[in-house]
Amino acid sequence: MLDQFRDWERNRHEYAKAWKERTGGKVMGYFCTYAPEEILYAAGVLPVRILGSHEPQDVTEPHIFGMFCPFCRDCLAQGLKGRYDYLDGIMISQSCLHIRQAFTSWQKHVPVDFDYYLCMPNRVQSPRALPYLAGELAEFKTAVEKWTGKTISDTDLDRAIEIYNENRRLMRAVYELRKDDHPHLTGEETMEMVIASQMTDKAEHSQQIKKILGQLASRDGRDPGTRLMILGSEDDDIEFMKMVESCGATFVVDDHCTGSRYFWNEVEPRDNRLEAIAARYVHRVPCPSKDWEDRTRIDHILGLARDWNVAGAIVIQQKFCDPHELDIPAIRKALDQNGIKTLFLEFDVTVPIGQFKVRVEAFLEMIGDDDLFD
Amino acid sequence: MAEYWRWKEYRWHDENKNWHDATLITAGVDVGSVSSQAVIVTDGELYAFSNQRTGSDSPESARKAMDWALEGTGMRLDNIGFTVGTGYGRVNVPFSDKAITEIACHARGANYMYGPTVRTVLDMGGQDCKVIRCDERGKVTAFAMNDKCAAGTGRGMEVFADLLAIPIEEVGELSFQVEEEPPPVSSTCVVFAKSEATGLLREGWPKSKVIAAYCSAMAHRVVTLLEQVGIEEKFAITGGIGKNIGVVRRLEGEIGIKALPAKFDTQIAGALGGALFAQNLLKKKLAVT
Amino acid sequence: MATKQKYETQPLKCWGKAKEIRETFYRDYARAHERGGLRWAGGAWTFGAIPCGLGDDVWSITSEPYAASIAANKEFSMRCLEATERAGYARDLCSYMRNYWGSVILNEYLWGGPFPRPDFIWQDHICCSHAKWYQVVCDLEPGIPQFCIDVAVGPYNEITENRVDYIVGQMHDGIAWLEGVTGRTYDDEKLIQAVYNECRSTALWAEVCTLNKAIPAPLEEKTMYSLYVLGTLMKHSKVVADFYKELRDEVRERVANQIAAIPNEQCRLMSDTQPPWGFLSLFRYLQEFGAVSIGSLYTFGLIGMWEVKPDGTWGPRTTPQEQGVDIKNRDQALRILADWNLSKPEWQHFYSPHLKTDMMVRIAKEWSLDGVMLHYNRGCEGLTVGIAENRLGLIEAGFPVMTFEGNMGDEREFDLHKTMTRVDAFMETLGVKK
Amino acid sequence: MITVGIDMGSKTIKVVVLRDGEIIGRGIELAGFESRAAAEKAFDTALQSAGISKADIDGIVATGAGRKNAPHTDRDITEVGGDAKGVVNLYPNARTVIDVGAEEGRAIRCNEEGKVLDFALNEKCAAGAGAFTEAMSRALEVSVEELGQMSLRSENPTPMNAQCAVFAESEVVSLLHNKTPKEDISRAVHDAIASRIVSLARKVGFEPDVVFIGGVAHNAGFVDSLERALECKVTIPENPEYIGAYGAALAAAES
Repeated sequence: MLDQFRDWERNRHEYAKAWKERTGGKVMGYFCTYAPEEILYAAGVLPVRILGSHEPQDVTEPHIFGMFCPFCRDCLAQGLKGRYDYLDGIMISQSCLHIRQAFTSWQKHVPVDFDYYLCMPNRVQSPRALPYLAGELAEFKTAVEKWTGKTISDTDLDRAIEIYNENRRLMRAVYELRKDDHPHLTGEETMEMVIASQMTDKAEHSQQIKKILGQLASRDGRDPGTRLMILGSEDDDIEFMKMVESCGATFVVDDHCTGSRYFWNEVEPRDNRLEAIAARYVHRVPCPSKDWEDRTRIDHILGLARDWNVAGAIVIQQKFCDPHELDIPAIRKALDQNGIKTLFLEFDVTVPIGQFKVRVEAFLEMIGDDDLFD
Repeated sequence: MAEYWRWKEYRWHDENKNWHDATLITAGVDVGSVSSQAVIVTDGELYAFSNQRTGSDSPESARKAMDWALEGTGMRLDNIGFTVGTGYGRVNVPFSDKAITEIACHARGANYMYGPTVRTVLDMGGQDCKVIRCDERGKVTAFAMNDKCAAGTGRGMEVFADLLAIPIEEVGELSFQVEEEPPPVSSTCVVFAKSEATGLLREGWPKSKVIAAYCSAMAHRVVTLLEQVGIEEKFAITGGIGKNIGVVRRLEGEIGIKALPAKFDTQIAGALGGALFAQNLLKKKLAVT
Repeated sequence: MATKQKYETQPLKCWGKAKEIRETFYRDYARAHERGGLRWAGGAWTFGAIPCGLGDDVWSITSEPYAASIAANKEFSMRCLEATERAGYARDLCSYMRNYWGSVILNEYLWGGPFPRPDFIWQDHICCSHAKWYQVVCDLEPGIPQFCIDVAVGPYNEITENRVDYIVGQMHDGIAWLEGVTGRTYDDEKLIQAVYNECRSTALWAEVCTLNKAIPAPLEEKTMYSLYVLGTLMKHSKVVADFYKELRDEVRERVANQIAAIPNEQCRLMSDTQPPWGFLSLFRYLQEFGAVSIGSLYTFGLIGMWEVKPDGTWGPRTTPQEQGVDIKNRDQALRILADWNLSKPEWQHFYSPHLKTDMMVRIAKEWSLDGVMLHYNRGCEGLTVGIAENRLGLIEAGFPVMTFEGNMGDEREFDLHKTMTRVDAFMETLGVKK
Repeated sequence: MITVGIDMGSKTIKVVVLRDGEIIGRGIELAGFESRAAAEKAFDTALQSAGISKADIDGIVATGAGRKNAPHTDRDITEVGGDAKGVVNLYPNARTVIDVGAEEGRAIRCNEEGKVLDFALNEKCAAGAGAFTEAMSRALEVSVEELGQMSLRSENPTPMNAQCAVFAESEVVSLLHNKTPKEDISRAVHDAIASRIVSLARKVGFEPDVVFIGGVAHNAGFVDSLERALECKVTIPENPEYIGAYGAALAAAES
């Protein structure tokens, strides 16, 4: 039923190439989920998120110093290996320094005919952020129009916004099915759905969700065992999800930029469409690199944990991801104070399933039932 | 080449006990990265155990450990009602009825070995180092393990024993044969500490002094992990390093807490915990049928 | 390679004064309350000129230089780092931050006594860690009001009205906020003076660095560290501006009289990023080869403000006062301050390593360098970002590059012996003999 | 002219005797804790095998990690310089040298005169392949030689992350417990270290011919992994562990 998403996720490059064939449109690779995809989509461009491949590689050493996160190096490796040779453009919406390096090295060593650095504000909590971003989006829109030779009308933007919002609503509807005592899909399946949405035409992706939503709702959920939440930095490590969900646990919700953080918020209509889009990105569930001076993400996470009835949380982080490292002690404390135990794991390009399995099983034994005791 | 880093292999069983009188006979087998232990428990009491090296074939290691524990007891494998496998090879114990992690088993084992007052257990094994907090039943309430860097694991001490050609059992004692405590080696990274040690020896340091420097470096490294989880008394140390007073004493010195004295070989804690879990599981099984 | 020649060397006359200014800075901060004043904490990059409008009895501590001083004290630094690790913070985070937090957690001030808790935090967000640095400080010392300005508006050569407005807007909000948390009325005149001072001191520092184009170099980087640091403490103060003038005059003298930093200069290098502060002896080791590090984009461009002169070379940026600009009001002062800081060379690499490479190649050419020594600094994500691309760019431009890994503030991540072996090999490749 | 090169490696000490560029004597010793004494021994062995006495020697140059406390030497050059000189003398077309020893791994790019253009050495937490493979072979209970052979027989290699030698060792143990064939594990081990070394090679921008020297060059499995990762063949001299000493002896002949 969910095979289509897995297929898109696994054959992302084939999908994008076929899309180009079919539509003759341009494909834009973007780094970081702060990219205002609506504007690209309105111009008839297919935005695809650049992700890694989880294979050990030796090509990025000359370009990125080893103390930066394995994810940004894995992403760049894909470019250097020519796996994204079909891209017409690349863009980044300013967030952390790590992923920025993948972008700037790509700019120089894997040139494309259009690259764009969007100055997304970091201080999203300042009232100055919204007008500022609206201004930057206006510049971006002009640049995209120049590149594609297509003027982007308000109607185009409205259409794009609606298609994106619908996709967001549908994915949240799917997440709702995980609240059930017998979640209707696993964390692994969900991850494939969300990641697929980052690399396919949203309209097509939404079609697929609509097709299966009914069946999903009516299919018997599984006995979840321990209800887990997974949260932290970028995470598309399906092998890990599989491993954990084979140990008598089920991920019922997440907070990742490859998960709920990506689509949680919708664009709310405003007369100035760019302002409406800007507001969405300024007010969305933030990446820790933008969550200051207050830590607004903690309440959101506690809310998810409560609403999805979570028994424990696995907190993961890409090795060397400073923004997350700077939040994790506070998040773990907050979860702990709310009676939710946490297990912390540091992710690399490949995760050592052996050592992680021990930690995960011990964690599940710890929060699990007292079967072993009198 | 002599393997100084290996712990001596041996077995024990309670001569004064007749296992035939026992109603519940269970076992735990801990297939670790370096050594394997089998423990037999009769009616909740330790009856027999064995401790030997792990081969690269874990089912084989498990079988050998079990056979050796049974040796001379007249007991046979099929007299054992329930067996729990634990350790790295927990899923490869052919005759086990359930696999449980070494973390849960060490807490449970420590609870029996040191009494129900144990709240913090430090297990320094071959390739990882665990800090476990537990309640009065020996149930884990929190734990932490060393990160991707293996510094501060038992392995480092083994490399040292080999490098200096000193049996691992003697390392601890030797580390105190110094006029004054040397500064700790700067690197607990096994590979770098090795070259650092070689350097010191080339400078003419006596072996005892080098070991002292390494023991305190290791103790220090482990204390950082301990303090992350928080040390609540009573405190106990299990695993191979628990037998290395060179590390244990220095560690106690740093945290200002004495570790409880071990009633048995600290290396069997995991297998013992497994055997005790097996008791509960057996009871429940019998209750059902 | 230049044949060995002996140059005359002399200690800097103004050395003692630099030391004194530094000591006074840390003492003033600690004693602020005794004198009925206020104290605030923030990064060395923050818009320190702005709090000056609160009065003359307001003293600050800048977190990076303070942490660097801790790092130079290995014993205390190790206690700080471990205190931070025990509190559960990752070991690979910014080592300045970890030293600073440690000092807070242990409640020990490097210069004696308990850590003086700031009345407010006035920060700017240059890298991923800068705002969150103080977010954690507020976890550790709850209740300290914090204001942090986001400066991430792209490289100076792409600056737009919209981008400046974003920063100036935050500055206006910040002043209102400062009045709120301190209960004081803000004095624009003091702000204007501070802006003048900042432009003067940072242009003067650039001029000092420009003088190092001379052969033999009048200054070597190890010395420059102790001088540029004053700018990181209070670039907006008259004291520092005046000191840099005095320094500029003395260095001019040295150039005129061929007074060298090292007696046997035969190889000119530059470094990059903060050095491992506990191991500055590395620079002394270079001198055994007659190699002088004339500075780095870090020592030149973190405090120095630059511009391209009519002859196409790099020199100190012309100050508003030199241009005859007369600052009349708050908004004008803030706009000038924002524009001035956005041109900071050490800011551009946050958006593109290639911009930094261009500046480094320029230095390598104009300062007549034989090679470059890049510190792959595990302690600072912000300044090492893109450093591997800088290496490629410099090699492309024909300058030999040596890299070494280390950490500016965590001695456990630096190996002096291994690094010296690397220097040996590098000198061999440059054909330089002791 | 007779010159001698002494390579004071971290694990072994090698000595080479040259007569007019021809190798006429060799000696090797484990460095142990008395590296200077060991060097003396290797030195004597080399002189004996060459059938010369110390008086016949025109110059002695040391290289290697411990070069500062080598006996008898007039001067010393770094491993980097020694490797390049030795290799280019044997193979004029060599432009890249990869040297993997017990604790160090390095890549060097040089020109036709053997002048070093760029070099990269492993950093902390990137321990040399030597120590690494030894640890792994112990975990797998096979000799390093067998380890190399086994990896050639691997059918489906599993990727492995080789940050820390010891942590990788426990990864190996878990793989064993998961019934992964030893062949595939040893292949994973060699691929892992090879990729670290190739990272260094890419950093200096390697060009053919690539010459692979150092003790680990004897390990067929590693060589295979290295060539796959480099996507090119490597040349291996007859006595790869002696090249550093050979380079030093050549340097002695120059001065």
